[in-house]
Amino acid sequence: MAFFEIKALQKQFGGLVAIRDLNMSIEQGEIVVLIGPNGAGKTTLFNVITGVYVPKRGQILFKGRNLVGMGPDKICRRGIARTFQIVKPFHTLTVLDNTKVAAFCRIKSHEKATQTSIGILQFLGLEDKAHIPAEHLTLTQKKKLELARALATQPQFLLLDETLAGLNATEIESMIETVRKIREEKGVTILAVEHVMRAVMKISDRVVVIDQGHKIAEGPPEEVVRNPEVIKAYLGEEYGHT
Amino acid sequence: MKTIGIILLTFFCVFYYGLGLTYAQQEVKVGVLIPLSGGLAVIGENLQMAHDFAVKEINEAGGIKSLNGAKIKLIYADTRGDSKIGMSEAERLILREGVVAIMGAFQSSVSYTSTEVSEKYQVPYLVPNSLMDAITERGLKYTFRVERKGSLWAKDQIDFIADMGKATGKSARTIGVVYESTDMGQAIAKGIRKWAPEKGLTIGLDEGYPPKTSDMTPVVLKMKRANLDVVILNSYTSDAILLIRTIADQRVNPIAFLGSSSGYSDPSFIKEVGKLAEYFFDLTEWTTDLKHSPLVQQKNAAYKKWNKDNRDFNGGAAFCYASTYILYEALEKAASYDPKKIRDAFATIKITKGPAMMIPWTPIEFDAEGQAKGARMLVVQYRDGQRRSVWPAEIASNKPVWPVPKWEERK
Amino acid sequence: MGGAKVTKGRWRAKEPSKVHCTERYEVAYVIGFIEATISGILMGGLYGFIAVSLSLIFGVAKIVNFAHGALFMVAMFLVYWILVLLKVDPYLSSLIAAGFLFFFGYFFQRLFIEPILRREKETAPLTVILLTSGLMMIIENVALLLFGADYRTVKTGYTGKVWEIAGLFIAQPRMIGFVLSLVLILLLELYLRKTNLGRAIRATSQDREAARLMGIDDYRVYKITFGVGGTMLGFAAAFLVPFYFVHPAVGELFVLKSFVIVVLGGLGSITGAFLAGIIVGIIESLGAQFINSALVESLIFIIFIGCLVVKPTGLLGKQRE
Amino acid sequence: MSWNRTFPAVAVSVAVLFPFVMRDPYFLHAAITVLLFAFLASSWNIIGGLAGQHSFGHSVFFGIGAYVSTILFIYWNVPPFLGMIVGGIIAAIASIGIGYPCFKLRGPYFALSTLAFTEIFRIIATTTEQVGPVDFKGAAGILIPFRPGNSFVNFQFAEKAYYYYIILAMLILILFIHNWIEKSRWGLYLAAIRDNEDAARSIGINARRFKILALMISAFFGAMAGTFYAQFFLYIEPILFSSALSIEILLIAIVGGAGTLMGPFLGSLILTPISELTRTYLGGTYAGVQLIIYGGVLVAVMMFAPQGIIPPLAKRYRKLFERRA
Repeated sequence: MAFFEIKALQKQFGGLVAIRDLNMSIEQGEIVVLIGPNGAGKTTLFNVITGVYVPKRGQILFKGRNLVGMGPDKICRRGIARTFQIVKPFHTLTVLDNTKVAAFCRIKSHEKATQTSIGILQFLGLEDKAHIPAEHLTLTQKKKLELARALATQPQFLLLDETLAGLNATEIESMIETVRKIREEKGVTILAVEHVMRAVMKISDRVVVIDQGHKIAEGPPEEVVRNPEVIKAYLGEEYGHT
Repeated sequence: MKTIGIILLTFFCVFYYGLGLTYAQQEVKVGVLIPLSGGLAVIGENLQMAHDFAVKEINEAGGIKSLNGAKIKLIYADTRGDSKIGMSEAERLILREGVVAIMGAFQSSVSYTSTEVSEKYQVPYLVPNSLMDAITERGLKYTFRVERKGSLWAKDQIDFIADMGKATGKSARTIGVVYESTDMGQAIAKGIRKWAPEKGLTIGLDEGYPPKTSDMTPVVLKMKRANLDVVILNSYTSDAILLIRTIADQRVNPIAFLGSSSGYSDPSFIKEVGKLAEYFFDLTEWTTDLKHSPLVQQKNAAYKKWNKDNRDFNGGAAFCYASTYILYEALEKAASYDPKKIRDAFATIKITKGPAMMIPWTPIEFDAEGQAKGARMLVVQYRDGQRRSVWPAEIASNKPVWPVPKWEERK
Repeated sequence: MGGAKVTKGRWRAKEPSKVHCTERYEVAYVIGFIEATISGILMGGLYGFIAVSLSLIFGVAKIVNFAHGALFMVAMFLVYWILVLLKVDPYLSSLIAAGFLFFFGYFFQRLFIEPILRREKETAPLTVILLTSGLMMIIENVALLLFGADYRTVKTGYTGKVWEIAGLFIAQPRMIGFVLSLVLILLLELYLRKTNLGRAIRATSQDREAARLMGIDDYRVYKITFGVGGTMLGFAAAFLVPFYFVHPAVGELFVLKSFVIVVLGGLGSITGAFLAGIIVGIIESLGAQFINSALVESLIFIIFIGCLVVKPTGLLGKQRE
Repeated sequence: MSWNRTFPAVAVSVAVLFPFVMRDPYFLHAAITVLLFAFLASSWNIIGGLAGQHSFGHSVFFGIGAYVSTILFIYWNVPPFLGMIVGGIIAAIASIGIGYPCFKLRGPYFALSTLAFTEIFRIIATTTEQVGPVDFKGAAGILIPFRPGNSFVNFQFAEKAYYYYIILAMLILILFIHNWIEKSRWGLYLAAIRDNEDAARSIGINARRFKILALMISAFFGAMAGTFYAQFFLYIEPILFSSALSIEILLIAIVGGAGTLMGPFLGSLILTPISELTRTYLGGTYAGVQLIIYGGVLVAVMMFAPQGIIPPLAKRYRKLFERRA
């Protein structure tokens, strides 16, 4: 059975159908990137997977267990961590404490949690900011902190919500490097939502394209980018027929 | 320059000497606990005027003779109608102001708690108008209460209804008690439940409504459906006004309405409700047309002339006035500033003359528990805005109108 | 209602022997309930109307305004002095009072609430609750100092007048107040729907950021909302003064009840608040016929919590994610 | 941070010596009220400060504590210190019933729902009179039978100094517990929930369970304060459940600095004397003026220092501290 699978997922807000009959699956160790025009339902899908929204129909199977109906905290303990598109740091806590509180998800003792947290901060290059309250960080540092926090819960499946948005070229390069290292060194399967196409081409094993809450294309990045349906969804009607 | 110095010097000596003289006369400090802010402020102000008038008369007549003319000085403390504040204010009066005696509290729950404090510090506490039975049922040595016990108020109300039935042949069978769910309301309701069966009256409605009710119509409709002969009401001023107006609107017509003082005897109630209060009976401890002693009319006239909005005494105010004189008599008897001696004077006092005789029973003395012996109540009926005493016959000066005309037939 | 002849005034039929006992009893019982329901509707409508201005303020600016009762008391004193000094018809005085109170509401928001709104993006409910509680204490006790603690009522042409329909007694001022409230509610709904200022208010209530992006000056909108809230309080006061008393602490009777009504009716929904007011009025009136009226009050709070938990957007509010 | 250690140490030593210096029972009475409200605000601080859930229902637990220990003392002669523990447990259980519905809500709704609970309890306490052997006496309130002399069994003392040291010990206890929780794993969880509940849930924290746990601890100590109040004033009444008391407790914690260790103590040190002094010197003559002043303080603090006094001071001090490090 697949590492992670979504079956006939349906989610709507009143009349607006956010996710329409979506099916997809991800294998262990893959890096899959979700792309699609704004308002396609990408973040909604993330919120449904992580239990923030309850879907109308459909199943979300993680290692064979259905997650629908579970709260975000239970899903996290099952091994799925996420970052937020709009950063949500614990602003009164220091960077170290932000990470430590996430590390407590698996580790109970203070010293071990501190060591793991410092390890993760070094891995992400944030260790010199360890004792500064999160509110004093720059946006990029806050995004890294989101990642640090997600990793601290030692997940097997990591959801990244536009982690590259708002970064400059060098920062994007280093973030891609980090994401790749996360997969190699920590064996974490990654599902990411990204808009920076250059990064998407470089980092993803597979790309899934969503439009109006429905999957319209899937496959290796080179192929998907040339798919007329995808272009039409992105650039509008008249470009679709090249 | 020197001469100016000398003149100034002598001036200061004379000045200080003169001051010293007046200072020689000692002052008898007495604490008074009453609600001066919050919902009951209007009643508190009324009682304050009565106390002040009595002290003005006493001091002008030469103060406490046995303490070579010492003047009484009243120190007021606002209980805000809260028993916790009543307790700490009582303690402040005793410890910081050094009062030798305390009067007050008007509300039963506030008197109930502040008398515990005065007992602890052994300072005599005279309670003019709180009715909760427990105030003088706890074996306290330093508490003395002039007002009749709450449960006995209910007995008088039931006796009045029974007497009216005998006198006019229109006897009531089912009565209702509607009261604001406060300490006073509950005390009287408990009394009604106890005494009504003894006179063969069934209770058709026993309704305690929450204080600060915004609309009385639901309670009045319940009253109307219960088909009551007599409705006994107990509320503070705001509910009293709302209740009477809604009863008039809904044309509720029992044989009679019978109030239990407090809200119904408050001057601002009569002023606001006007002729709607016509024929309304009210149990009270005092009224201006009692015939048992000329002092009643004399003192009321003097008070009316003295106070700025020429108000009459109502029951509560009259008892504060008379209690201040009871305190005066006790101070004269004790001839000392020592609270213990003043307490002993209260315990053994027996007043048969003087302005304290305004109270409709004599002699004025306290039993072992500090409860005024022979304390009794009377019933008045509102006739064109005046509270006319109608029961009991020996001290009342008017004939009651029973049953009360229907709302539709009133002009 | 059976053939029994219902006598005027006295609830017992003149000749008890003639009318079959259960029928007599059953008639009075039924009339009792109709009357309780009607009085519940009338008073409930007025409760709703008093709560409408809170629904506007709480709905639009998310301000938990504990000084609502004190503002209402100020409105009642204003109407009282207009009636006593100018001897005008109470319902006419409402226009004058409403005018004054628009500015009172406007500057109340400008001086006290706005500085906090400017400082914090989303006002922590705590700061506003404590601030408005403090303002309530100040306003009520200044009124106590100025006007004293007496309970005041006004004898207007309508006070004490009663219409009698088929044995039911309906107090005139309550009925007139109810009808006028209904009219004003509809006017307010039209205002909010049709005028662009009304749309601005509704936009700001749904999403303050989006409204600002559309060029709406949300601070001006809040001041106007408080102003409109003040006008509504002016009218409500004018409807209540003919049959109610005026006192510095009168506002306290309506504060918590208004919050219950606003939440039951759905935040910011005007008709919702009015209907919820009627529902609360009926529960209070009918409930009191069965159980002790003190327990009815706690019943209303229990319904309040139940509604908050089950459907926070209120009975009539839309379920917005 | 030495600030957090020096201030409590100094405060405690001054507090311990105070009764020897101040003989006048009235000032001792005022000092005890200050400590009582500091304790109450500190107990609120665990749910309001650490977990960031601004509950307006704290007077419910205070009232439960007062009634439970008094009834156990009067009807079953249970020593009040034991009654205090039983009251605390009952309040903690009640807090689950209150917390479960209310924690589903956020912001103004949460505040209003907890406020509604105080009204419900106040009404029930006002209307219940006789239940089985126990007479709740409804609105009249219950007087705790006066036992002369100093006795720990009856929790009643002739000299006020005993009360003073008991409430001081209780305050020190709760400050330690606050400190222990803040430094513990739970403390981090609560801080995470306070800063951003959604983010906290996304990293595996069962937010509602920890909020209820914090509320239970807060309720337990709130009830303890209720028992102390009952034994100190020897009188309890339904008004203990009033929303006004909840707001007063909240205000003291906020003025001092919600979430900080010494915030509530500082808040009570400033506010309680104000309300005591203005009532004594102004209460008698100018009715209501003391409430104007109290309201004025409330408005001023909310307009100019909503996070209270300690956070700005601590920030300034920490900046100082940082620059040197």
